[in-house]
Amino acid sequence: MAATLTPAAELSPAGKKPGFEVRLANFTGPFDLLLGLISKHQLDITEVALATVTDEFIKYIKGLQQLGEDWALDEASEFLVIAATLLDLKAARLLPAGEVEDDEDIALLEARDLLFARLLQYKAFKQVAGLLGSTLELEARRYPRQVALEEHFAALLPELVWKHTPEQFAALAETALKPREAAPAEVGLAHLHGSPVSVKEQAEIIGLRLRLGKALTFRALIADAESTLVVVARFLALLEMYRDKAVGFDQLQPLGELSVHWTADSADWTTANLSEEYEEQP
Amino acid sequence: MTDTAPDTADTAGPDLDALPGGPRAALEAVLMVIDEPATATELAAGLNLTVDAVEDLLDELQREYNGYTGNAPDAETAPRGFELRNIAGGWRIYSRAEFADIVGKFVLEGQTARLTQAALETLAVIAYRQPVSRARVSAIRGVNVDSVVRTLTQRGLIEDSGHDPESGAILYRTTSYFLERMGIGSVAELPQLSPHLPGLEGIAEYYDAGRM
Amino acid sequence: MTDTAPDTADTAGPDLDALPGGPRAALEAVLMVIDEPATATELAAGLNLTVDAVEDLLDELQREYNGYTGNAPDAETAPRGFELRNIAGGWRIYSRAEFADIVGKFVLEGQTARLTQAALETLAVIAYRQPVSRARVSAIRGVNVDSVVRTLTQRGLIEDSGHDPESGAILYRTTSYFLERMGIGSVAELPQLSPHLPGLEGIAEYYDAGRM
Repeated sequence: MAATLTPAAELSPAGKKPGFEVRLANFTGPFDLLLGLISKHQLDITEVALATVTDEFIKYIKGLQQLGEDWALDEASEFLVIAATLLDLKAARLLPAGEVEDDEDIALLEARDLLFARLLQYKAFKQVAGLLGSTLELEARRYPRQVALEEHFAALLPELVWKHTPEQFAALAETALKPREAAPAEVGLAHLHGSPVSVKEQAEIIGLRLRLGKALTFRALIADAESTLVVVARFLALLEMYRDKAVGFDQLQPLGELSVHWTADSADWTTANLSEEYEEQP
Repeated sequence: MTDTAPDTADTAGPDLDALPGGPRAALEAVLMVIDEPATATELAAGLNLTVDAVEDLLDELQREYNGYTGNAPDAETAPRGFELRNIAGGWRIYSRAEFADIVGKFVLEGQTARLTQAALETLAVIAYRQPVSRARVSAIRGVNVDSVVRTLTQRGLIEDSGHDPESGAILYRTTSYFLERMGIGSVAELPQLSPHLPGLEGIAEYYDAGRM
Repeated sequence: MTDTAPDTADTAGPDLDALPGGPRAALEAVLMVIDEPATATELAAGLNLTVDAVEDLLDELQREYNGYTGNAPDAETAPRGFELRNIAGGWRIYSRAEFADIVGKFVLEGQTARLTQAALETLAVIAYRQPVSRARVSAIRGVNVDSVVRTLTQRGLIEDSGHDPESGAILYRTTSYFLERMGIGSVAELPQLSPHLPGLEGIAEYYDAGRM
């Protein structure tokens, strides 16, 4: 669990975009990178020696992060999801080999299967893309006959019906030249599994506990969280509440226990104050 | 055999058989002026011949340009510099691939720059999963594909094919220009994807089922 | 006799004799796809043959298309549906004149007197941003405009105005026929567009960002 927290926490604070630039390095995506690493170590995809590949994958991402370019959240999150899954799997392998015991083990196996399935699917498309590329190249060696219509035939064409005034024509040009509204960028959420967790709901829960007056540690606030997603949601909720000055933080030393308390002047704070970005639920 | 008689025999115009070279040459003459693939049906309508007759003539011309002549098997075995191909549902004349280097010196336009790896991968996913949304393509590739999709659209290789009834996302499909560039008649002729997914027949469905 | 030896024998490329159909087929391949007539000298340079050799081949092809073959005088006497013509010094393949009625009927089939919306918008972009390449127009319109540009050229509304010095791409501009149809004296008389629209420089930023 600890392993997944690292990348997730990196991503979440204030929704800031991590600075990745991956295309620089000849890889067109996380699967491409992973495949590259696997083939470099001559490993069978389904029996990946995860430790080696995971370390390199993470190292690679860190290297990219240091390059500092802005990068689409969507792409960065794909890398993080895969890095997190790899880390999980690596952690599992470090444990003594044993039977599948609880739900967490099963979830881990499912995550692994899903990752392998996606990796294999990507590999298939990559190979087929290579075939398309060579076919397109081969076919480009054939030039179609595509000559202008001989003049005596062109002369047979019916006289053009033209009804546009210069003003109408200019209006047409305005429309045609106006930069098109770029189709809204779609942020893929497909890699997110599990039921949606509402930041608002979690803020409500935290609020109820803190209003009792006693300061609580972050650890205590997330003690009953049933999934990482809830932890993340509560963390986001706290950030929001801190921004609204509804809560205060105390931390005695770096990496020490984080303590959260309700502030005196926030009696009238409600979750309605939460910023809108968390209100839309998928 | 659907030996349909032309429905407008009266508007027939010149008697093809009376012209030098007959129907075969008439068909060739038409092939000289088309600037996109023409179907046998379109050619038949224009020539006032039956579709069957035109298809026979097209086959004959194709073989002849490739160097096989029924009439004079020995005399004319050298292939011509051009070929007749049936692509994207239509027939069209192309220069023979062997002469690409020479022809390329004379024809500058039309040969577009090569696609990048990212563009090819995106094109492949769209070709095999069409109609498909950008989100779906990006899920398979693991990266955002918005700008690559824009480039492929500009190149005329893919097009908008309406909206997904559920999510409202724009769906993309390949165009007939894509088929032309690939030299195939339909997407069904693309190489099979399954051999590249060894032992994973079930997984694709499992994987697809849970997604958008 | 200008028996000029090719000046670049070392850049010869493929050995024509080794290719199927030899130099004759190579010449045919070029003639079949060129849009503008080419002179024997240009053809000789591109094929790396002497002008004499090319002239001999051109004669041979012309006779052959007309139905006379040196090799098999009886087997193949039917003329082809196309002919090789020398117009003002340049050679090109045309559909055979005898079939003009049939070809004309075919060409007219499905032609409308109206421009499609896509054609009108493309024309508007060219009119306001001329001289402009097809790639640029495609970038602005977001779709491939090759066939629309061909239609507009065929309709005499736009024309080739030379090559882009950098990319070598053909640039297009509107014609005097266009001005005539618009009822204006020059392009400068077109109504001003809103100053906020991206000019050509702006377009590069707006639209090329996503290109590979």
